[in-house]
Amino acid sequence: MRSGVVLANESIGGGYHHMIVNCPKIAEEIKDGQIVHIRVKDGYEPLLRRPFSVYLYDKKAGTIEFVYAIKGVGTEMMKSFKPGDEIDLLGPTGKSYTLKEGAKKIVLLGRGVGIASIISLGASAADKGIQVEAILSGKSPEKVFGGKALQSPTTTVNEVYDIDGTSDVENVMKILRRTQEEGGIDQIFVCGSKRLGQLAYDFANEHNIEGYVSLEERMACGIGVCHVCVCKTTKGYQTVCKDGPVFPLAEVYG
Amino acid sequence: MRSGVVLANESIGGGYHHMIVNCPKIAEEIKDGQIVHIRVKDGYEPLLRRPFSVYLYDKKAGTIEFVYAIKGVGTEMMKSFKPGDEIDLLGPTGKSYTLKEGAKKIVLLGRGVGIASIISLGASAADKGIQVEAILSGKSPEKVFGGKALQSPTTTVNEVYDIDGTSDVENVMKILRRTQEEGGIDQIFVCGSKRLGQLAYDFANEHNIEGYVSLEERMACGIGVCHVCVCKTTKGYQTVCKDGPVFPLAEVYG
Amino acid sequence: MMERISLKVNIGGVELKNPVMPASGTFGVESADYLDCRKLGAILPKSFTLNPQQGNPPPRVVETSCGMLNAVGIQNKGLEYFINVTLPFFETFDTPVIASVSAYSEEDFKTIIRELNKTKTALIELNISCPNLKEGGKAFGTSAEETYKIVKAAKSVSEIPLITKLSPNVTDITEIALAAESAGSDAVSLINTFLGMAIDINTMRPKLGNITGGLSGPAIKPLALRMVWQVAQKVKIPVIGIGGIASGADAIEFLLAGATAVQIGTSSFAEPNIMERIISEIEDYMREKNISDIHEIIGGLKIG
Amino acid sequence: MMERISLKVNIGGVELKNPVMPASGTFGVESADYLDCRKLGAILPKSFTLNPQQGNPPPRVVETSCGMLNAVGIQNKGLEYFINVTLPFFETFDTPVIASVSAYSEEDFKTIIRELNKTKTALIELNISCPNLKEGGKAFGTSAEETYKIVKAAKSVSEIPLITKLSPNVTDITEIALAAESAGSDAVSLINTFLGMAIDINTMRPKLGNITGGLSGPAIKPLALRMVWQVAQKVKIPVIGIGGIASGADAIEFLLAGATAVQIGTSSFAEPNIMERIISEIEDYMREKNISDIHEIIGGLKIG
Ligand SMILES: Cc1cc2nc3c(=O)[nH]c(=O)nc-3n(C[C@H](O)[C@H](O)[C@H](O)COP(=O)(O)OP(=O)(O)OC[C@H]3O[C@@H](n4cnc5c(N)ncnc54)[C@H](O)[C@@H]3O)c2cc1C
Ligand SMILES: Cc1cc2nc3c(=O)[nH]c(=O)nc-3n(C[C@H](O)[C@H](O)[C@H](O)COP(=O)(O)OP(=O)(O)OC[C@H]3O[C@@H](n4cnc5c(N)ncnc54)[C@H](O)[C@@H]3O)c2cc1C
Ligand SMILES: Cc1cc2nc3c(=O)[nH]c(=O)nc-3n(C[C@H](O)[C@H](O)[C@H](O)COP(=O)(O)O)c2cc1C
Ligand SMILES: Cc1cc2nc3c(=O)[nH]c(=O)nc-3n(C[C@H](O)[C@H](O)[C@H](O)COP(=O)(O)O)c2cc1C
Ligand code: FES
Ligand code: FES
Repeated sequence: MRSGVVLANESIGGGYHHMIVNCPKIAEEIKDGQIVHIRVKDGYEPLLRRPFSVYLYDKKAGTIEFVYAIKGVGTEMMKSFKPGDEIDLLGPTGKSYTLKEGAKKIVLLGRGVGIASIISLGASAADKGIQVEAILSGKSPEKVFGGKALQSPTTTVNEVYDIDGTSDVENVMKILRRTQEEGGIDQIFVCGSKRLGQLAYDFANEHNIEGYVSLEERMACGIGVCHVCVCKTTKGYQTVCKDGPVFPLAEVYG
Repeated sequence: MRSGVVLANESIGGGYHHMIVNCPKIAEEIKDGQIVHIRVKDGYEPLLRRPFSVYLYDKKAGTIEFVYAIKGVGTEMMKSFKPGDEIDLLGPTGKSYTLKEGAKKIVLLGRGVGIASIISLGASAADKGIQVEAILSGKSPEKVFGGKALQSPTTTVNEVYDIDGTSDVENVMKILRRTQEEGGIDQIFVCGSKRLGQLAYDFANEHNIEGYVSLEERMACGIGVCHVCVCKTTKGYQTVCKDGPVFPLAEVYG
Repeated sequence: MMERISLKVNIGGVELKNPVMPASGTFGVESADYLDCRKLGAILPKSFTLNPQQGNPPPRVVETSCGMLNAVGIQNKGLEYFINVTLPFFETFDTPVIASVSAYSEEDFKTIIRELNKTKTALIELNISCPNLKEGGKAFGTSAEETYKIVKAAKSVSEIPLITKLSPNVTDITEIALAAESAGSDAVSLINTFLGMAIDINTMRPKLGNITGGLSGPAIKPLALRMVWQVAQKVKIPVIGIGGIASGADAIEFLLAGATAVQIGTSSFAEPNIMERIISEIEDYMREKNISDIHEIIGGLKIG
Repeated sequence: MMERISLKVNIGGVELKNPVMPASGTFGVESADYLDCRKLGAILPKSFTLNPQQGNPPPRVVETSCGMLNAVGIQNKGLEYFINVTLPFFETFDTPVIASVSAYSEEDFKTIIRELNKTKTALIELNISCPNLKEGGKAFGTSAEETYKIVKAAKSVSEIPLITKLSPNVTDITEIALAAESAGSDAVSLINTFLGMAIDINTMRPKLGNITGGLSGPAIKPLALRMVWQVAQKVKIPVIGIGGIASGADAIEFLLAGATAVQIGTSSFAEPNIMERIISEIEDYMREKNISDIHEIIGGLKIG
């Protein structure tokens, strides 16, 4: 467990909060796509930690950032974290996204709060000069975030919404096709929607692209010992907290 | 249940907090020595309300006051009540202290946080021109409070402490004897110490004085239905929340 | 939009306007000051015995994580007081009254029931499951044979439909429920409290005067729900679900698991009018889900 | 002021430096990154079966009031993996390793034990009490006869002292404990999880893939403590207390009730190094109470 100090914790609309935490140890170790388990309160109500993707991090500043959706008792309590509060963090845990040696162009597909999982990867890719095509999907514009954090000369951000139909499978497929045609996609990373995962898998399969998906499951230990957080894969039940959250698309949809 | 609004909630030293709550309905109904059950938090941790004596009340202002000692989880949480907070109160419940028709002089005996139970009675008695001899006992001066609230031309306050030995049975007995000699005591009221209760009973018995004691027991319902808060009396097990907290001394020590 | 919704249920031929009622030992005449007894499905005052009894030595309560232990030991004023004071008081409300009966022998059960036969008691709940009595209650409720015998005896004299209240402190609660059913019980209610304990590490003594006590409250809800589900699958008589219910959502879980009605105990301590809230939360749920009759919820758990 | 305090206890001839160890299923090789395995009384990795098994379909966990339900169903990589990977990993610490063994038949238990005989396993815990398996575990642990038979069979081949892990889902746990003792078990550990359930009222489906699951955590502590106290009065072999322990104070309650050691499960999830804290809290208590040997605490409950 690591102690972190809240630097900021504010609503960013759409039912999301953005929290910045100072925690040099986690910032030092964190890799794109890994998760951190927050203890929202001492005592037994709630009993378990809550897992969150690290949305962004700054290794020099020693900070990590989260975007979280208010869902229930735990995230309700997180809302009341104030700058200066000390919080109890466990992590980072789990497998990260890995950029392929020599990758030139990647696609990021995120939906809803799942977007939080892929933003730091986009930033890392851009840092390395890799072209990033990001498709950020949500019910409506308020439900999409992270576009700004991705801003870079080599990155294109497509925001697609349910309310105007742009988040439809056909439209997302169109963006993927265009991206592929404009020069081959080396890797696809997806998080936040089964439908998008399936779509990414089908597309990646068709074009022989390496693809990864980040999954969610309810957790208890967060470190791989209890086996409650499993998802079904071609290799059998694997733990999301340790074997995942990032899995090859083919293991999940294959 | 009644909703109250916290007006003040501050440490007064000695591990005690003093809280003022606006709750006109309770203020209207409350009688000296009755109790109010505070729900310290929604949810199940802790599960049960916490019972407290009403230390003072102001029927015109619609306020009630508590003095509480920090004991455990519930009172720890109460510390964080802030002015403006709405709190959930149940009560008043239980039997009150009753001043005898035509009483001229009464004695109040309180120890530690039990002092909270007898102060409003002292104030009521003084209002009626009854002479009050108050003996407030505690480990040390910080552990004694309420003297100021009792100030009146017809009231004498004796603070007695363990650290200087003044709280000894002999000394308290000396004060009682002196008071009795200076003109008969009509009633004795005691709260906060078994030893003092026994002493008051013995003295009251010897001089044929009417005497009452306020007891404490852990509670659940607070309204007399569950029978968990019983104390042994000459009439069998009686509930402290409804049949008490105030009992004739003879029922408890007889 | 929707037709009027119905929360009516029937237990042993007695129609209840809704499925929400108090659990024995947590409700009494004083409760009427804090909620509207007319709104309840039934009224169920504390268990009484043939003769008044003093109960166990204090302390009788310990708060535990999301629960509490009690060891009251059925302190009560006896049958006569129930008939002369409690019953007349509650009969003024337009709500069926259920008498919770505790006894130490078949004979005592029969004597009490014969007296109740002369009253307007709507239903009788046989408390054969109190963990806080050394004899009697416990022995009956933890053995299928004893349960069968006692219910059979009670049924043989009762003109009032019987509910048998089951103990959770058993290996297979469905066995006990089936025994009660085949002995003629008109319904079963479950569960009574789980036997538990707490120790004061400073004094090195039990925290309860009775050493052990019964655990109740939200802590035990998952266990109670499982038992209700198991029993509802096995018996044909109505099941009344009890254990840790503290919201409309909790009550609905029990109904989905197969309970025809629910009892609310411990959570009334923190919130004396919680049953009114639970009833309206059930109504809200039905409206939201477009369910007009509560029977669409009862046993509605989908599996597979 | 005080001489050095001793927390040493002995289970089946194996000396533990203190009475604190993990509960099966909540501790693994990954745990070693979060606490110092050298500080523990014993190391107890997850139960394994003869052959690898996949466990139950997800969801496998539901949080409940002060507790959680799990329905993992002993997903594990089997005996061979335990012997080749888990055991060698944990043998690097200077702490006895306890193998938690699950099986579906006497024969499987025997086969596993024969293989363990060849290793440096310090103790074997027979998990005959997992509520998340349809066959096997559950059946054994809820019947005194089955318990006797399986323990007897295990004992007949074991060169390693045996701990029998008991199920709380029984009418009288002392009966089962006595059966294990008379079949030759060197110790008993209790309790495994309580069978429970939770329902999602929106989907009207069980929240667990396996429908029911085992309840653990602080919610069940009073029940576990009561069972440990009951069993400790009846058996002569050491009792290991398990259930909801989340602090030194909780652990001390179990020791006072008669447990020689304790296991910590669910509370390690929120606080992976909680066992180190518990050990030091026990030490603090002993110092404060001027107790130099933990045996002065064990069974030290004062009654009357
Ligand atoms: C690997 C991983 C990464 C995650 N990253 C993020 C993130 O970056 N931002 C974010 O906002 N959330 C993220 N989540 C989800 C987050 O953990 C949950 O929303 C949070 O735990 C809910 O806690 P709560 O106490 O508010 O809700 P609860 O009161 O526990 O639950 C509220 C409702 O949400 C459902 N629910 C909660 N969590 C899950 C879950 N994991 N799977 C399915 N149903 C669930 C519950 O069943 C319930 O209906 C992630 C989850 C995982 C497993
Ligand atoms: C009629 C009555 C009037 C009271 N008036 C006052 C008052 O005016 N001011 C005040 O400060 N307190 C008063 N109390 C006591 C007060 O209710 C408790 O101190 C409070 O409930 C403790 O809550 P907690 O959650 O902080 O402690 P917990 O965490 O519940 O307990 C902390 C420790 O204190 C012990 N303890 C707590 N309450 C009691 C009790 N009632 N009897 C015996 N042991 C107990 C516990 O066993 C434990 O060891 C009164 C109690 C009663 C019954
Ligand atoms: C203080 C208290 C007293 C109880 N007394 C009785 C009783 O007299 N008869 C009975 O059948 N059950 C009694 N019970 C058990 C409850 O009726 C109920 O079965 C149990 O508490 C579980 O429900 P809950 O979790 O909603 O409280 C009592 C429970 C409590 C907490
Ligand atoms: C996720 C989980 C998995 C478990 N797996 C096992 C197991 O494989 N074998 C076993 O004997 N007990 C298992 N248990 C039960 C625990 O070892 C322990 O007996 C129980 O959880 C009660 O203790 P606790 O409240 O401290 O968790 C498991 C418990 C949990 C929560
Ligand atoms: S949460 Fe325990 S293994 Fe993933
Ligand atoms: S607390 Fe329930 S009767 Fe007093």
